[in-house]
Amino acid sequence: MLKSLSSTRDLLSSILRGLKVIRQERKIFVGLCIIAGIYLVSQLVSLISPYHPMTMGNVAPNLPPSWKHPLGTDPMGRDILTQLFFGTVLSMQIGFMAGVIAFASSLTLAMIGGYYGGYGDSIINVFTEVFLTIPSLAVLILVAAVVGKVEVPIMSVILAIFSWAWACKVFRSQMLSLKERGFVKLAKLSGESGIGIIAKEIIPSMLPFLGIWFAFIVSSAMMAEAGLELIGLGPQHRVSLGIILNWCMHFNAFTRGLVNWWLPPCIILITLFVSLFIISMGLDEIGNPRLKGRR
Amino acid sequence: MVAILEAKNMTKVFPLGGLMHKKYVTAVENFSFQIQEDDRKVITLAGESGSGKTTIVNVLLGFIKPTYGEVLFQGKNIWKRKRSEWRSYRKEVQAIFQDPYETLNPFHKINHVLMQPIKNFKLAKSKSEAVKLASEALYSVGLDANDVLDKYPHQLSGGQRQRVMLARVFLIQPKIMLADEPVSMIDVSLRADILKIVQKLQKENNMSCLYITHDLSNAYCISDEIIILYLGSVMEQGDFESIVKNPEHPYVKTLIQSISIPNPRARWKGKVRLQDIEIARLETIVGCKFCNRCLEAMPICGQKRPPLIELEKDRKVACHLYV
Amino acid sequence: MYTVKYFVRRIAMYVLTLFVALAINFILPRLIPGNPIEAKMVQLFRQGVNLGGKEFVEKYSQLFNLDQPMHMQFLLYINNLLHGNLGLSITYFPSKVEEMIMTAIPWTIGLLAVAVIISYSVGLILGALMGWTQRKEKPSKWANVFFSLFMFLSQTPYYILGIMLVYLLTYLLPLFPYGGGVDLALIPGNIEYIISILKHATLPALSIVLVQLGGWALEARGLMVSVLGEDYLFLAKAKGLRERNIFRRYALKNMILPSITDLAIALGTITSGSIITEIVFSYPGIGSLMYNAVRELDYPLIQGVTLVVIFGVTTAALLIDLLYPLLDPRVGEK
Amino acid sequence: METPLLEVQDLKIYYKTFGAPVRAVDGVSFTVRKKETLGLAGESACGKSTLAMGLLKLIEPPAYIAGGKVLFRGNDLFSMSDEELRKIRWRHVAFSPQSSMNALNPVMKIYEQFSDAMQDHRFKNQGKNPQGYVSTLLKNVALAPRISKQYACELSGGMRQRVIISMGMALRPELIIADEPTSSLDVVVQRGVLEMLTELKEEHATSILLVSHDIATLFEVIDRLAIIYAGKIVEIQGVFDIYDEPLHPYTQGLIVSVPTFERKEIPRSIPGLPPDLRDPPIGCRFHTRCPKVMEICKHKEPEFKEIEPEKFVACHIYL
Repeated sequence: MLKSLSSTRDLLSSILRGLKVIRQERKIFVGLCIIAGIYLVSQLVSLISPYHPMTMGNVAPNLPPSWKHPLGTDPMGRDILTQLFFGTVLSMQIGFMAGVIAFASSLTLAMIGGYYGGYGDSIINVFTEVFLTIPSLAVLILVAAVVGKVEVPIMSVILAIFSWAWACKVFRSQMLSLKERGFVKLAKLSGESGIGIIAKEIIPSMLPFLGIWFAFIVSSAMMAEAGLELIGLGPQHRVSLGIILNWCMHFNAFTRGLVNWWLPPCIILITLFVSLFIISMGLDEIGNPRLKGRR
Repeated sequence: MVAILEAKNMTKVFPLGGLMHKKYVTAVENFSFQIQEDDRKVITLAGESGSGKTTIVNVLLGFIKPTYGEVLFQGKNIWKRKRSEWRSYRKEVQAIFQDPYETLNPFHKINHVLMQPIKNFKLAKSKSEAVKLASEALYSVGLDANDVLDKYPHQLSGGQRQRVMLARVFLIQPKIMLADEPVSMIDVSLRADILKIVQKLQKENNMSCLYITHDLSNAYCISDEIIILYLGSVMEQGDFESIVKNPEHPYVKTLIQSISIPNPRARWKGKVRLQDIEIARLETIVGCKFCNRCLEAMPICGQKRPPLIELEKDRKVACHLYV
Repeated sequence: MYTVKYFVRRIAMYVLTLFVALAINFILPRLIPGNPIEAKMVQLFRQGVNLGGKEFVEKYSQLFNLDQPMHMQFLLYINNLLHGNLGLSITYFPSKVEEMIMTAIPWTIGLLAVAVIISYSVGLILGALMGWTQRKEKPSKWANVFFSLFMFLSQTPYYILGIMLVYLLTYLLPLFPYGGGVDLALIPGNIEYIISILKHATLPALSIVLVQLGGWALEARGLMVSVLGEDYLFLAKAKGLRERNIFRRYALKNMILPSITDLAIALGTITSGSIITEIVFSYPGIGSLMYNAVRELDYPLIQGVTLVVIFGVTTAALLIDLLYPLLDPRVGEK
Repeated sequence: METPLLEVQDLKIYYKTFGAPVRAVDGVSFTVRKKETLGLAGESACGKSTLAMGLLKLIEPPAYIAGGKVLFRGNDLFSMSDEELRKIRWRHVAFSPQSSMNALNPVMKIYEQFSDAMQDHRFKNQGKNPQGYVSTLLKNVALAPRISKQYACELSGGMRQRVIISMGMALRPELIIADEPTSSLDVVVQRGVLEMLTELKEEHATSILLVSHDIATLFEVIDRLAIIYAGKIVEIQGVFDIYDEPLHPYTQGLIVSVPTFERKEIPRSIPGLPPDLRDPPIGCRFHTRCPKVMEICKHKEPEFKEIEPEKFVACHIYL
């Protein structure tokens, strides 16, 4: 799509401009910092941790928190803090990957379908609505059960399949209204091709909006991911936040009051979701400056 | 001689929904007109909202396909052209729009809107030539390139934005310019400047201009001919001055009389009749579309659509009074 | 304005959705390499249960029509469905799947209906009031406190809230029982039995209600803020109407209508959430049934439950969408 | 001298921004007399809509009233309680907003939107048959009685505007403030609506404040004309006087810039741009564009005063 160096430079300058806006917008900045912080710390600690998250029996089981094991150990003899850091990294990776896949496919479908219209668009539209009404978790459970042991990439794809529809519907309706706008007409008159118009005129004017939906998709993918893992469906032999919660449930950690075990993953998950939501609120303010100062 | 741009019996019908009883609205009905290569005139296309003038613009610019009839460019139907030929059509038929703010993408600097046609129509060989072209174009509409090229649309005033749009047309040098309500969003005290540029552009670059508007008094200053539409059909067309002085069609008479002259001593005389037809019921009218508001209606007006007949040279009217 | 087109289109969509659901439901389990019965046998054999040899597998395959060609299997499957026949459970052989579902479904519907109605109506009112305060030059502090609280709730997954409630109200402060739908020692029918049902349902319902409440309140607040900018609200003020009437007839009415369609769309998500909530609380509804089926790889049961859930949700959404045009005069005009 | 119906004294309405406030209306004084139609003309963003809304305190944040008084039959509207002001609105002073396209509640029938105002103002003049009263009101603006059972989305733009005008007349107010009531309508419909408004005004002895950017249309119906530029009223005269002998250079330029069928030529425009109201020019606000600018105009603000009976102007030429 980028035909010449000059358009690459345009793109770079617009990205820089975007970064400047992000710095000015406190909500986005704070949200991004929290998320990046959680990821980097977890990644770093999981690299230097003396314990292994999966190997059982390396340490004594069921230890309460201590200096050696800040969050104690689980009934299978593993360090909980190590599990937590490994789990955070994996959960975030799966959620982010699922988000990217779902986002890219919904954007492509919505843009191409919405701009060119015709039968292709009708089919896309119908499928979007079908996927919207079906309760995704029921199907996810079915899929996960059928696939059985899933690896991380497959888990991401499965999650993506059930996270794209809503975004696709919204992108498409945005496209339908944007393509009637004057600047699209003008670009046509200036001899621009369809792909050129989508890439240079329509997508740029949707940027904050796209950001909101990316955050939303990642957030809902992670939510579904942890939910599936909680009930025992998901990647095996790796640890993620949802899988920790699954073990907690298995060993009745909630009713035995093992706060050190089940609470930390819950807190991390909620922090991630709230941060993503704050980011999207900030993006919303960029998109509709009217909202700013209202709250 | 082949007309450069011609519309032949152009009709555009839009579906209105309803699966069992599908409803349609005829936005434009049997519209024909042509611009000759050496005309270099300004023709006004006038009508109220719902008269179909926006649809005509969209069809002529190739944004929508007419339901019946055809649009010919240099004698060739534009919808039967190859893809590559579209660009040459775009190069020769350009437009400026009502709301320059809507027409400029807020994401891009002014630079973008001028460079895009230069690149796509290959108007310049090098980057520096392109910048030179853009600067010249901006100069010709009274803007300074250093002032505006690096600005975003919201940093310019309404008048400046419309000037940028005119500079863009100057740059492309088309044969035909469609001006769709170019001054209606601009302050009264500044309108004249834009009209002057439109006139200058048209005269100096040998363009023909189709000036689309609902405001006859602005159009009157710069136009030679006029076509008056009502609910998708031409009511009267011909020399602007003679129609203003001596309108024939009852609708055109009411219209001209209702236009305010800025003089409190020349106030409206008498009263107009107001009656509203719902758009959906419009399709059931078989006779003249103005019939139910017409003070001179005859029995035949409700039964038969009047044809567009030539009264004298350069004057056509669609009314049973003159059949 | 009830347009025929809208009606037909919506029903066609519904049929198509059901068809897709059927297809997914039919194809997915058949994608597993090998025969599900064999897979199940192997699993049971590992657990030390030996049901028999090859003949057993064949007999069962016949029973589940697994020996037929694919398209015949599909037709038979559809035929069975039309007769309300969802097949036999493998794990609890020879229990009928539809009977198992029928015992579970009242629990789920009861839980879900109460939770959705409470959260939707309370959330809507709270959100509308929150949005209404934005009119003033200085919005009240309470509106901001509530906004943060609801934002927090709406971003909390049901299961996490559920876990926290379990910890707080069954472990730290044992007010409610954990697990099951009713105390099985009680005799059905008397007051104690009903109280027990309510006690068991409170925590799962509360976790759904709280999360949903946050979501609806934020949604309603957003809708209200956008209604506040509308011209008709300005005219209402210019008309000198009483504040109460402007809120009720102009703001609230215009805001509630679009939220109804949102409810139709959200049903799927809510149901998904309640499935996990049931599992967390081992509540004897559809969710737990599904969870057990998945753990036991009981394919007929999984299929049956999935189908019933999809059918229920899409039908509810259809009903809402078909009722909506009766309420909103704007639909169908364009 | 009898008290005027509406008297505005040094009214200031500003918009709060991050920097200096936007002084949209900055010290405006005028009166609306009984039974007269006063026109208020100005270009976009000159503060005329803000002024019209501010008279009844209908402005919303970030706009705020920064000073001045509005007296309705001698009573100060700004010192009233919200409830007292509410009772004045619509019952005594009706306001027809600029964008009438979406000003009707889309989910209430037209009749209900008439009757709720009657209820909340305890209006009893409609007699025993409010339905019939509404039908009469609608008939006055050439609309069929069945309209009252319809929703706004079933009506065209011109019909909606007429509904709002007849709603404004429903409580028999003494004054109607109409902000660009016809600017979105077609020429012929515009004429019809204005003719109706004038007719109703004559019938019920109502006063009208007609706000518009379109001087040519204003000339058709008004008795006196006020010209507003950059947040200040620069001139008020009777309509014939202001046409024959416009005093302020801005008024002169504005009248000349309107095209007319009488001359087939592009009219003259006023050079330059209206000022930024966050930082308006010192002295006369028009001095940056004025063809008759003098030295004094650049540092001293001209006082708005009555130089001859019925001739108000703010210009150093006449001081």
